[in-house]
This record gives sequence, structure tokens and C-alpha cells, in this order.
Amino acid sequence: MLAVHESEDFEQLNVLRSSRRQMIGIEDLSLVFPSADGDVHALSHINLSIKQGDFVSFIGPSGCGKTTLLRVIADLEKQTEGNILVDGTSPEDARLNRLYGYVFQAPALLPWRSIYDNCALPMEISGRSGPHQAEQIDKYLKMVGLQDFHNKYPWQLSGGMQQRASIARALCIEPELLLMDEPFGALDEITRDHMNMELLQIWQQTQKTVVFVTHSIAEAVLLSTHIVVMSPRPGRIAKIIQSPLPRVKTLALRDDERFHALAGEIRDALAQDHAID
Amino acid sequence: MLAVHESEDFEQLNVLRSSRRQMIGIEDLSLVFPSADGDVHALSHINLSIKQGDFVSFIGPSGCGKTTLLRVIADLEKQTEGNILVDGTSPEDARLNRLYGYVFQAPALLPWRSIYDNCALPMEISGRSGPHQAEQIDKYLKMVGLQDFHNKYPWQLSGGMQQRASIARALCIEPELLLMDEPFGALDEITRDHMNMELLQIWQQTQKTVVFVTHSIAEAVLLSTHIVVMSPRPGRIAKIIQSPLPRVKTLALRDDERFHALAGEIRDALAQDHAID
Amino acid sequence: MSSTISTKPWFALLSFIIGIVVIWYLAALLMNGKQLINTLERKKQDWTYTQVASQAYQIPRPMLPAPHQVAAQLNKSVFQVAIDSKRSLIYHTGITLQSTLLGFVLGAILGILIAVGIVHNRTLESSLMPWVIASQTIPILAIAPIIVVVLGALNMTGVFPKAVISMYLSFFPVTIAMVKGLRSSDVMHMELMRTYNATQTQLFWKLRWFSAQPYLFSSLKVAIAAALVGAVVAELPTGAQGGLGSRLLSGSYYGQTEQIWAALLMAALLGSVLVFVVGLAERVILSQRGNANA
Amino acid sequence: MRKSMLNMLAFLVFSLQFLLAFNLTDGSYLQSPSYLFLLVAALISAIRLMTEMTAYVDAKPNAGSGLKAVVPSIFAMMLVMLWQSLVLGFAVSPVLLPSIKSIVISFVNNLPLLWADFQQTYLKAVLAGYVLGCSSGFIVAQLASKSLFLRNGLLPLGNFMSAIPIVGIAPIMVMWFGFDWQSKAAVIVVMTFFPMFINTLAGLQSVDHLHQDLLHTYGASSNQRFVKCQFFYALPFVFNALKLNSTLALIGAIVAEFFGTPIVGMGFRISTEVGRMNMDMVWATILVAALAGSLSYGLLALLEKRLLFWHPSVR
Amino acid sequence: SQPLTLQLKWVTQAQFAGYYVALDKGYYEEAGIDLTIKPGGPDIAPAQVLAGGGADVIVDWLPSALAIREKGLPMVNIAQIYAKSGLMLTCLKSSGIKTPQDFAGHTLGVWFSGNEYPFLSWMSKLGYDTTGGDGVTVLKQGFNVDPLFQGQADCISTMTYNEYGQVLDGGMSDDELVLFKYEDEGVATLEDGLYVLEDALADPAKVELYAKFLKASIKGWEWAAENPQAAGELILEYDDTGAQTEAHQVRMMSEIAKLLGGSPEGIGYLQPEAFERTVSVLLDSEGTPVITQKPEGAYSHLVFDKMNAL
Ligand SMILES: Nc1ncnc2c1ncn2[C@@H]1O[C@H](COP(=O)(O)OP(=O)(O)OP(=O)(O)O)[C@@H](O)[C@H]1O
Ligand SMILES: Nc1ncnc2c1ncn2[C@@H]1O[C@H](COP(=O)(O)OP(=O)(O)OP(=O)(O)O)[C@@H](O)[C@H]1O
Ligand SMILES: Cc1ncc(C[n+]2csc(CCO)c2C)c(N)n1
Ligand SMILES: [Mg+2]
Ligand SMILES: [Mg+2]
Repeated sequence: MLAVHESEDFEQLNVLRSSRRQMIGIEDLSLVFPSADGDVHALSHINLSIKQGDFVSFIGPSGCGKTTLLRVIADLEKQTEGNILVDGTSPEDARLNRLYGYVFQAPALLPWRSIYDNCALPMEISGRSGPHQAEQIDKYLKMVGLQDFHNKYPWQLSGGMQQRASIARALCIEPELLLMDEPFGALDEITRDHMNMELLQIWQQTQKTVVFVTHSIAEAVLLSTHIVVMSPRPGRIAKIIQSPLPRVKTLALRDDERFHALAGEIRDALAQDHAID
Repeated sequence: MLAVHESEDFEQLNVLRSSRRQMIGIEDLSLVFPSADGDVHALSHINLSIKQGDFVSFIGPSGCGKTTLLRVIADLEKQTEGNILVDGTSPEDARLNRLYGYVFQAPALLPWRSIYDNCALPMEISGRSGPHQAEQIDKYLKMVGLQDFHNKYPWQLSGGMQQRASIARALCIEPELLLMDEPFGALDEITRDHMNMELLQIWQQTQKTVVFVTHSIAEAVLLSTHIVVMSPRPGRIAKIIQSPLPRVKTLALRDDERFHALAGEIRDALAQDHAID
Repeated sequence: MSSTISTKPWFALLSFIIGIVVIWYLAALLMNGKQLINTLERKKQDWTYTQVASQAYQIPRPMLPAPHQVAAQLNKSVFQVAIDSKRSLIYHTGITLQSTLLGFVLGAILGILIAVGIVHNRTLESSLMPWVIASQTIPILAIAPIIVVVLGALNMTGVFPKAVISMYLSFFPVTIAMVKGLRSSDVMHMELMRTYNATQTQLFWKLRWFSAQPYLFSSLKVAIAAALVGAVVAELPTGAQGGLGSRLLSGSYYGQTEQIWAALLMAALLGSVLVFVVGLAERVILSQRGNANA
Repeated sequence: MRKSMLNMLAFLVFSLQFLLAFNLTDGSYLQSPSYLFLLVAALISAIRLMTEMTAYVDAKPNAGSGLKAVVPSIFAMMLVMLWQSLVLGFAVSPVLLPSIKSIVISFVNNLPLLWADFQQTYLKAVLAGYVLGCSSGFIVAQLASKSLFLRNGLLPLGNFMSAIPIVGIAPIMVMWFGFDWQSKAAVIVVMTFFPMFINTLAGLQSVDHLHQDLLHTYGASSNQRFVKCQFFYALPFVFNALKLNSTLALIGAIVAEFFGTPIVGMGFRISTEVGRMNMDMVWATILVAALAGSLSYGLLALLEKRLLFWHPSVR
Repeated sequence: SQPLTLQLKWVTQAQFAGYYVALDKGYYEEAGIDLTIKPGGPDIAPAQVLAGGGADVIVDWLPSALAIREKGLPMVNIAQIYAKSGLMLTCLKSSGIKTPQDFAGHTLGVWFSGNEYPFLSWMSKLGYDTTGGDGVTVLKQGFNVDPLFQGQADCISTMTYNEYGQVLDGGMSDDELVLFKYEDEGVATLEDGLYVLEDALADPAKVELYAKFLKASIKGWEWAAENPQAAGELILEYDDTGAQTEAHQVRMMSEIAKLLGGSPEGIGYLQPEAFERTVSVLLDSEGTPVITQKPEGAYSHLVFDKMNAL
């Protein structure tokens, strides 16, 4: 049944998105971490195509390779086998062209820079720190609710605030492609809801492509156009689900029938070959 | 309306639990962190009574003082004003009597001890490492799904596994009172569900008192007899909600009407005076 | 990663050693050549560059003996004489080693004790710490003779005074690192121990001691090198009673440059071996406790 | 109430013995050992005063540096008292150990001489050698952090070289660079290079993986990586080396002067006056060295605190 | 047998051959003395060891002994082994120095650590400022003769029996050098003598012990002076650093033999005239005289007389 479903999905996708260009194309990609006590097959025979404008979520149990796959896309890790194209080029070229912004699982702010200066860092490095740099930073810090914390240092902020700062930092450069690794893990539900809506809005307005890792089924359902369910040992794609929900979303959707149906489908896919380890 | 609701709550509680002894009694407790740029009012005029056998969850936005309140109960922090009694004594005496087990927000395992030895640590220290120590540890490591990892070191485990080990460590000494600070934050949903059910089972079987901090509304609803909603700046109790759900729970409860109603109530309480910052 | 030859540690080391030897020969040629030219001019003799080049590696008191001269001297004093002979460099290395090891052990113990005191007692911390630092600004060679004389007056002679000077140099890095290490315990772990109501002793043996170990070992590596320097220094004021230090000195009195260099290389070799041994102990002990970085 | 009375008493006993120490007649303790009781009482008093002061200062979270210096000062006065009392009381020969009083007197009387020595040794040799040694260590470490080849070659050699005792290097440097301060600076360069090299390298390599990845995603050049990130990670390590080197450099210069100098300099003074049995002058010079060393250490620590305001060890 | 410790002024070398010969030949043993010889070195101030109780008898030079005595350490010369001074200034002919009057503007290497007193007296007698200016530039010479070879000094201090030989071994010949012996310049001071603490002399038993020690030592010196070759070889046996060469030690011994004798009383007798001459050299220096007043009781013939009475 899974196989049927999968192929169905793919067909659908192809029809739907044929007009948009492919942003990420992954073909039969595998990645093995060599290690003293046996190799770790972090990714095994991954096939995935993401079109420009998609919002794709990766979901799956801890250790199934979500982060690793995102890192391959960002040229932070090299596959052992298979091919990957990012915006038609190699991940390395995409990185050097500063195509994407990456939000790490942890905030990764530089402790010797104020929040403002942390956001300015990517612009400084790409030499884009022109006159409207300040505007840009102001705008996104405000969006994440940190307008009053420009001059604070990261260690003066709570964990959740730090994570929001790091999101603002990635948004500031307005990249074509947003890669986000559990960006909202450290936030409480209300803040999380708020951030979810802000992210949706940016995505809807700018037609960016977003690749998003999450542990939360609800979040995946709420945000994504496509949900990639992964399973571990070896890390592989168990199922790709296209969301039947409209692109324009509100929090009220959470009470929608389709929302619950989709969440149930994901939960079932996850429960399959999940065992506590 | 809130005031009415609160007083109603308190009455209800008193009626319900009159037969059980008070485990934690907090009266008009405040805590201020002095700091160079203005004092931080982490807790302000907290009143709370927790009876033996209760399962109480603290929920609230980041920085509202959940951890701080738990730390006051554990004698890791001293209040600036007000009174607190833990099992009829001061928090310090309770700590000296090894009354409680504490699960930190992070696993806090000692990297130079194997998982088994980490669990043995509290027993070693209290001099209770008798013959059935091994049995006890085996039992709880099995419960959290780590039966095959006795001899591994913490850094050989994934984050979620570490967190589970730290829970097993706190359970091993079977304390009267369990203080848990977002114990399941690092787990994926499936594992989290499993851990929730295990915790519920222990609590139902042993009639322990549990004080539990969480960010997840669903988790709070599923587990608790009482939910304490907190709000920030200054950190205070916004609402105390008694759960109408039965003490014996299953995951199926999540589709129950009352479940959704309760979740909605909590969400509303949270949304009140919540502002992103 | 392709493991080409140039990423191999031995290859880099070998290249460096070869490079150094080449530079050494060139420097010897320049320095000794200049000296040779001076001598010849003073004697009002004619000279040519080829003549200078051919004699530069043979002059009697070279400013810089060539590698092969030092090697010959090393070979002579290590392999060509009985080990227990006073002309054997091994014999002198043994003497220095004795006071180094004794001084190192004393210094490590003293360093740990001071650190434990400082960490557990606020009064000790605020009173002692500045003076521990000040103690190291006192030039040891200046007070070494006084130490030797005073200890001599107290009837302590032989290795002990030398070991005391070694100890003086080696306790410092251990103290500094141990204070840092004993304090480096994770706050969360400290609080965990607090929830268990652990005593100070339990806290020390179950937590602090372990978090201090990595600091301890890296400081022991510094300390054993310092102890060696101390042992060598201490051999100057204890009289020419053997040891690498007195070899250095007597080589210096009698203008035997090769002997100085041989003793120097030997001291450096001894130091490297000692540091290596401590590093080995570190790896064994830290791996026993399952250290991720071991 | 009783506590403050006890503190008063301790203060009195300590002050009394402190004053007495400077007015003892030679050999008092040998003639009447009972005086020793007062000395012991004064020691106990000093310890009590320090304990009380520590508690007092700790209770004040934002105590000024003046208040913080009280306890070490009492400790210093205790040492001074002990030294002075024992030397006078047991009539120790001034050829072995001079009294504190005579050290201070010869310090004051010989200020111009000591200043000249300080200039020669500290302001010329130490500063030049320190700056050269530390900066070259830093630069080479930066190169080595980029090249596995350099690292593989330099690290074992660095260990080897740092095990060479200075007493061996000093005569050679005097032979090569002459008698003046240049040869002392050369000794200091050799002594300070490797601690700085090894520390900086460790610092440059201590960059958090996450931050490394972050800059990688920005496509930062290796210079940008250094300026924006690595440099800050290296700073705490660099300061460790700077502090360690500040004491090493002074010792190195003084020891090197034992092996030949013009007739000025702290090392020259010490070795010459030892030969002349002017131990008070020797200790006066040692005092200068300790002052200079502690002061530069303190200044570096202060600078570190300023620059590393963001580092967990400081904030 | 009674224990006795002798602290030397310098490392084990033929300079101290007499004591080693006496030790080796059992002369001390015969006299009922169990002698320990502590070698010295540049960092060892024998007077300090004496004051600290680390030695009973020390070998020192009279100028530094007198200076230290003025500092308050009551040490007394009980025997003067060397009758003549072996100290000299060795200059390069190429530097243009022919007489002491030519020193001005040149760089002179001098040993400090208590060995500088005769030099300072000499310079002040010649009217040179030693602290720079238009006088001479003084270097604190290290342990060896390298400054001469490396052109860092025009003149260096040498001992006739030791460093001078090294200069020759180093490839310089007599005709490249100009020598100024302190003896010839009239600034000679007494060198190696034996010193003890004053109060020890109040104890007749100690005096007797020292007398026996002196007798055995002198016997050793006489043997050494007659057998320079054997004495040189013997020194090598006792040298713990294993650094000396036979040729150098034998030559040193023959040079030292020239400094020993001379007086009719034999080795060990301190000639009062020689003492006075040293004192006047030291007092002579203007500016910073080494000693400020004529020393009293700085030497004693008590032990020497006792020895003759044994
Ligand atoms: N550098 C590495 N070396 C060896 N194994 C690694 C490395 N990085 C990841 N792994 C392994 O690869 C597998 C996938 O890891 P990854 O971090 O991608 O998981 P994840 O899905 O992101 O999990 P989580 O939800 O916990 O973040 C895991 O089994 C992990 O142990
Ligand atoms: N040691 C401290 N010094 C100063 N302020 C502190 C300290 N610890 C906590 N605070 C402040 O007290 C407030 C409450 O913190 P607390 O950690 O209790 O929040 P929390 O509810 O547990 O948040 P989270 O959900 O992020 O864990 C916060 O504003 C925090 O900044
Ligand atoms: C620092 C120093 N002082 C003196 C000498 C020279 N020296 C060699 S033997 C001797 C006689 C001692 O009785 C003297 C003065 C030196 N080489 N180095
Ligand atoms: Mg991940
Ligand atoms: Mg918290």
C-alpha cells in the first residue's frame, strides 16, 4: 500500500508543479558515517524532488537522518553515493552563491556580538552590508519580537529568545531557500504558534522555498505543502505526503477535519517501524 | 471572571483532597533576582497547595518562572519573601531527607560513568546501594527502553536516550515526590507518548506526588490532575485548572471531547496576557 | 579525505627535521666562517672562501657546532662509554631524572593540595591565590643557591634540595589548572549532587575530581617539563656533582661547545620522553573512564 | 557582640606582634622562647582576621577592588611579620636571610640603581622579547591552524624545544647576540614562543562546530573565518599564554643575565650582590622583580576581563 | 675519626689538587679526619655555605673574604695556600692595547660575584671610570673565554692556570695577545686561602682538628706540586661532571705549582706583608672602596702554629 501511495504522490506532484522549476533534486543518495564499531547508515537511497515555492517538512524519530539530509543540501556534509542538485548547481556552488539561509537546531549566536551585530554578520560576510542593512535587521527582529533587545548579548536572553534571534538572522538576508532544523523546538506553544504564522506569511508573500525539520506533527501539518516522513536504521524516506490543505492557512485550520486526518496519516506512518530504542 | 474561577477551583480542590495530606504548601512566595540593570521578579506572590498523590503540571511561556518555582521547592533557590513547606518541613530539610527526585531540563549525566553507574549514583550517595540496587536499576532502565545500554557511556547515546536515562536515574530511588522540568522536551512524539504512559503508570501504581513542567498543552492535559498556568513579568500564577479527566488514562483520551475542551481552556489562559518578546 | 603522503604526521616531522638540519649547517657555516675569517685576519693570513668553507666545520671553538659534530659527541658520550661512567651522558641524565621525578611528584602533590584548599576555603582563595602567582615572579635561579644553603644547613643534601627547586617550578601550573578544573564542574551536575544531599567529600570524589582530570593531565605535562628545567637549574648551585645541568656548565667553562649542545639535546629528549609518558598515562586513565575524546 | 570583641582582640594582638617584629633584639627567641607564644597568637589572630574579612567581603556582592585586596594584604603582612620575627628572633645571619627592614631600607636607598636595572632588564629586554615572542607565536599558530603539514611538523618540535632548559640556551644566546639586552630578548623569544604557539593553536581549533558550520553556510573566506570567529575563540587561550609568558619572560631575562651582561640589570645585580653577600640588595631586587611581575600579570588579567566580557569564565 | 667538610670556591679542578690528593692518598684518614669535599661553582658563595653551617672550612679569596667580614660574617683566614696571584687581564694585540694607559674606551670582561674587587681597585688606581662615560666599558664576563674569540671584548679576565690555557687551546698564540698580570701591575691580592668562622678558633679541640686537616692538606699540595701529571689524572677521577680533559688539568697543575710556595715558612703561612699589601690595594680604590677600614683579626696563625707543634 505504501508503494502505491508513494507513486501516486509523485505523479500528483509532477502534475501540480510542472510549471515551477526544481529547487532541490536528490537521486538515490546515500550517506554512511564510518565509525570504529560499525558504519552508521545515516541516509540510504533517498529520492526527493522539491520545486521552487514548496514548503517541505521532514519528520521522523530521533536519529533518522533529518539533520543529516538537511546538511547535505547545505553542503555541510557530502553524500557517499548518489546525486544532488540545488537550484540546478552543486550544493557547494549554491552555498558559495549564498543561495540559502540555514537555521540550526541550536541558536549558534556569537557570544561576543550583540543581537543586532549577530544579525549583521551574514551581510558583513557577503559584503552586502549596505545602507538598508539596519532597516532590514530592524524589520526581522521586530517580526520575532526582539525589537527591544538590539543591544543585548546572547547570554542575556532566554533560550527561546536566542532561537528567535537566530531565525531573524537567517531571514535578514532574504535567501531564496530557507533550511530550518527544528527552529521552534525551544519555544512555548503560544510563541510557537506566532512564529509559525509569521513564517507562513513570509513564505506566502515571497514565494521562497522552505525545507523544515520538526518533531511536531501539528506543526508539520500546519505549515507544509509536503511532508516527508523518515524512518531510521538506515535513514530513509518512509512516505511522502502531499498536504490537501490550502496554501493560505490560519490557526483555525487546526480544528478542520482535513487537519486531523492528515495528522492521523502522519502519525500512522511514523508508528510504522517505530520502536523505542 | 478569572478571580471567580480561581476561588471555585480552590474550593473544589479542598473538598476533593481533604483526606490526603498536603505535600507542598506555598504561601505568598516571591523571588527576585538582583541584577545590574534592574531586578528580575521571577516569582511574585505565589500561593499553591499540592496534596500527596497529585500530578501537577506547570505550563506557561518561556521565562515565566516555571523552573524557578520548581527549584524553590527543591531548595536549589531561596525565596525572597513568603513561606513554603515541603512535606511539612522546610525545603532544605526535605532535601536533606532525600525526599524528592529531580529531573533537570537537560540530562545532566556524568560523562565518565556508564548509564548503569549514572543510575547508581544517587543510591551510592545516600548509602542505599544495597543488594537490590541492580534489580531496581534494571527495572527502570527497561521501563525507559534502555535495557540494552547499561554499559554505554552518555555520549554514545542520542539526546533523547540521554534524557530517558536521566529519568530512570530519578525513578530508581523511588522518591516520595518527583520534580520534573520538561523531561520529555528532547523526545519525538512517539517516544514521548510512550514515556507519558509509563510515567502515568508509575504514578497510578505508587501514588507518588509529581510536579511537572511542560511546554506542551496536550501533555499537560493528558498527565495532570491539576494544571497551573503561569504568566511572566512578574512570574505569577494566572490560573489553576483542575482536570475533569479520570485518573486512569489512555492515549485514546486525546480524541475525547473533555480533552479538547480542557486544552482549549489552557490555551485561552495562556493566550491572555501573552505577548511575544 | 585523500590520505596523501603530505598529510602523514611523520612526513611533516621528517621534513621539518631535514629543514632544520639544513638551516643548521648553513648557520654553522656562516657563524663559524665569520669567526674563522676574524681569526685569520688577526693572524694576518690570506684566506679564500673555499678554504673557509672547508674549515668552518672543524674549528676548535665553534660558535655553532655542526649537526654531525654534535651527533659525534652524543654518540661518544652515550654509546662509547660505560653507562655508569662519569663521562656517560646517560649517567648524568639519570642523575637529573632522579631529582626531576622527585620534584615532579612533590610539586604535583603540593599543587593539588593547594588547589583543593583554595577551592574549598574562601579564605585560602582570597589570601593565597595572589601570592601563588607572585611566587612565580621570583627568579628561581636567584634563590636556588639560598634554598640549597638553607636546606644544607638543615642537613638536607643530595637530591632533596634539587627536588625542592623542581617542585617550586612545577607546583604552579598544577595549582592553576586544578583550581580551574575543580571549579569546571557543570553547574547542573553540582545541583544534581545538591538534590542528592551529597557531602563535600562525596562531591569531591564523585564529581569535582573527575571534572578536574583533563585539566590535571594537561598541567602535569607542563609541570614535568618545568620540573626538568628546575632540576637542571638546581644543579648549578649544588656544585658540580653531575647531572645534565653541570654538564652544561662545565661544557661552558671549558669552551666545549659540542658538549653543551649534546647535553642540551639530551635534556630536550628527556623532556619530550617525560611529557610523552605523562600523555600516555593520561590516555590510559581517561579512556578507562570512557572519555569521548580519548 | 562577643564576636566583634574577639575580632578587636585579634586585631590588637596582630598589630602588637607586627610592631614588635621590627623592634626585636637579635636572638630574643633564643634567649626567651616564651616570646614565641605571642608570635603564635599573632598568627592565629591573622588567620581569624582573614576568615572574618573573607566572610564580610563575600557578603557584599559588589565590593570594590579595594575591599577585595584586604585579605591578601593581611596575608602579606602576616608573612612579613613571620619573616621579620624569625630572622631577628633567631638571629639568622644576614648573609643567609636579611630582615625585611634591611631589605626595605636598601630598596629605598638604592632606588636610582634599581631603576636603572629595571630599565635595562624590564623595559628593554623583557618588553622586546615578550612582544616578539608572543606575536611570532601567535602568527605562526595562525598559519599552522590552516595547515595540517605545519601542525604535524611544529607540534612535536615545539614540545621538544620547550623542554630545553633556559640555562642551556642563555649562554648560547649571549655568545650569538652579545652581552647587551638583545641576547636576553632572544632567550625570552625562545621561552615565550611555544607557550603562545601551542595555546593559540588550541584556541583557534576550539571553535564550536556549530559556529564553524554557520560560517561555512555563509561561504566565508578563511580570512573572514579568522577575523569574525576564530580570533575570538582564541582570545581566552591567548590570554592564558600572555599571563604565563609575563612571568616566564622576567625570569628568563634575569637568568640570562647570569651568563654575561653589561654591568647593569636585575640579574646582574642579583648575581653580583650574592657574591658580595649584600643579601638585602639581592632581596630588594627580587622585590622589584616580584612587583613588576605581579603588576604585569594583574594588568593582563584586567585587560582580559575587559576584552572577554562575553566569555562564561568572566561574566 | 672526626667529620669535616670543605667547601671549594670552584668546580673540581687542579686548582684544588692538594685536597684531592690528600683525600685520595689517605692523608686525612691517617690524621683521623673524615673529609667531605663540596665542589663549588659560579652560583655558590662559599661564605654563605659557611654561614649556613654547610661547611666547616672554605676556600676563598682574601678580597671577598675581607668584604664579607665587613658585612658582619666573622670569617678568619687560617691558612694561605696560594702565595701569588694567578689573575690577569688578557688582551688582543689587534685592539691596540699595549699598556694599561690604553684601556680607555675599550671593553673589558671581568668576573663578578666577589672576584671583581682587585679589578675595581686597579681601575680606580688607574683613574678609570668603570660605570661607562669616558672610562672603560665593563662586561660581566660569563664562565669562559668566548668573548675574546667572538670579538665582544678587547680584554678578558683569565687565570694563568686555567682560562689562559683555554685561550691558547682555542687557537690564539702568544704573539696575538698582551697579558697584564695583577702581580706585575702591583695590584695583586691574595687568592685561595682557607677560612673558618671566628668562634670556632676559641675551641682548642677545633683548632687541633683544623691543624691536622691543614697538615694533611699541605702534604697533599706538596705531592701535587711534585707530581703534576699524576695529580692531573687524579683530578679527573674526582670530577663528577666527567667534562675535564687530562691535558688541561695537568697543565693547570704545573701552573699552580708556580703560585704555591715561595715563603720560608712553607705552604699555608700567611705573610703579614702580603696581607697588608692586599688590604692596601682594596682600601686604595677611590669612590667605592671595597673595604672601608683596616680589618682586625681577619687572619690567625693559630692553626698554622698548632700544626707545626703537632
Ligand atoms: N558526525 C557523525 N558521525 C557519526 N554518526 C553520525 C554523525 N552525525 C550523525 N550521525 C548519526 O547519523 C544518524 C542520523 O543523525 P541525524 O542527526 O541526522 O538525526 P536526526 O534525524 O536529525 O535526529 P534528531 O531528531 O535527534 O535531531 C544518527 O544515527 C546519528 O547517530
Ligand atoms: N540565575 C538567574 N539570575 C537572574 N535571572 C534569572 C536567573 N534564573 C532565572 N532568571 C530569570 O527569571 C525568570 C524566570 O526564569 P525560569 O528559568 O524560571 O523560566 P522558565 O519558566 O523555566 O522558562 P523556560 O520555559 O524557558 O524554561 C526569567 O526571566 C529569567 O531570565
Ligand atoms: C662567574 C665566574 N667567576 C669566576 C670565574 C673564573 N674562575 C675560574 S677559577 C677561578 C678561581 C677561583 O678560585 C675563577 C675566578 C669564572 N670563570 N666565572
Ligand atoms: Mg536533528
Ligand atoms: Mg525552565
